[in-house]
Amino acid sequence: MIDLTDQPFDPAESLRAFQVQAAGAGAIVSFTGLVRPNNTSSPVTRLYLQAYSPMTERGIEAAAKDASQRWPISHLTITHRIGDMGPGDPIVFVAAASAHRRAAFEAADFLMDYLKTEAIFWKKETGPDHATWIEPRLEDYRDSARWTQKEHP
Amino acid sequence: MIDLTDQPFDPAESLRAFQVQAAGAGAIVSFTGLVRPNNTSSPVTRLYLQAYSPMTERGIEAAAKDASQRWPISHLTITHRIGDMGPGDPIVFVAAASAHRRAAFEAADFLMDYLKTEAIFWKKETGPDHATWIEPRLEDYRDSARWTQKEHP
Amino acid sequence: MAKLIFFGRLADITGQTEQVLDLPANIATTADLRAWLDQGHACDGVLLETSIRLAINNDIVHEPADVDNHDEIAFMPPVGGG
Amino acid sequence: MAKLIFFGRLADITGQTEQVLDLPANIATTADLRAWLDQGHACDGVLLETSIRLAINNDIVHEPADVDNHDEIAFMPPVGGG
Repeated sequence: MIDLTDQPFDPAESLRAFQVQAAGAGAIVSFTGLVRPNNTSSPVTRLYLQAYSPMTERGIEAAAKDASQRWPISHLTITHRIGDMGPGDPIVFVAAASAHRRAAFEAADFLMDYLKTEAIFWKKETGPDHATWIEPRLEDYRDSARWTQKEHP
Repeated sequence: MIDLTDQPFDPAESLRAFQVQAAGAGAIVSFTGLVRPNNTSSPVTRLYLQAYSPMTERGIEAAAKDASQRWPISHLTITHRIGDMGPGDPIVFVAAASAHRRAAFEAADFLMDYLKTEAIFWKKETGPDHATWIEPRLEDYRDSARWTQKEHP
Repeated sequence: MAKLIFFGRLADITGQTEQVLDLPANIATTADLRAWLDQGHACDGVLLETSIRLAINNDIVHEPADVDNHDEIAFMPPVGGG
Repeated sequence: MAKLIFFGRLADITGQTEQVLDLPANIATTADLRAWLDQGHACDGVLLETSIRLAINNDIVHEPADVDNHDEIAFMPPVGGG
């Protein structure tokens, strides 16, 4: 259900496996994050992701449990890469299954906000003329705050 | 980009193909709808979906265009089954790609609301002791109304 | 000849999915057509329901609309896929 | 011996990702440790920033917290994956 891996993975195969597990759910929402070939101003040739085990896994597990309590989801899966990646490589795959399509959308959205701003990862982006540690943007923190400002209906 | 088909399709392969097309986008959100093995009260053995071509395709194309104008999405794909299906069979696959994860989530969510309540389809559910034409629920119309009540920020 | 199409539950109610026929001369509008077919198929008012929309030649029309003996006219109950 | 871990940009700034050493006797709290390391690594105040959180033995602590010569102490800049 939760997988932190330093090996490349294939989101299509993750979705296939999830669909088998979640048979009967009716609605599956997935999010795939890929390494972008450039940032706002320059090419990106490499992305490095660092975690702190087992704190990282524990945090993701707690967020998954939180999502399961907020929404009636039958299944969840989260795969997150660590280590060195290149442009186009999958970084993260999150999928949520439910009998209710809104629950699946919201749970996946919520988990992505957690992963972007609270999950214990550090990210370094390297290009031909830069090597920068990336921290969440204001926009990411704002997205994440949506889930505490309002109660789920 | 928009496919109405009376043949079974594989959402994992749809995601794989979409990820190739959308390389460089960064964020991909997908929705998969599957035939549920039961409704609220009884087993479902068969689902039949009817369309009215080319009105159905025209409507979906207009919704896709609307989504592309509301959100900065780089790629969209919509596959919708028609004809006879059994439990667990994929009915619909929608994917949206963007540099911005919220845009991808909202566009996919919006398109699913369109497909559920406005797309030109009729659905008949058959079980051991029933055969019922299914129309959208109040909840579906309410979800769909979200997009006209508020302007996108 | 006009072509009539009955979608969804209307096919069960009228007993047919399509019907090709000459419209009688006194059927000039969608309102005339609904009333005539509802009675002819003994639909008990179902074809008069405002939730049933009509499309003429693949476009949903505002009613009452004129109908012509060469039209394809579809009777469409509330739609929804996914 | 204590084990210090520097995550993200702090590894670039301190020049090391891990450091195993005996803490001097006068280093009793996280505040003492931050000040001592910031000076020792010439970090110019970076290790004093409140946005840098500390974890002791894999749990983030409220500071100031006591540090012990057997602890694993991690210096964590703002996090974020995905």
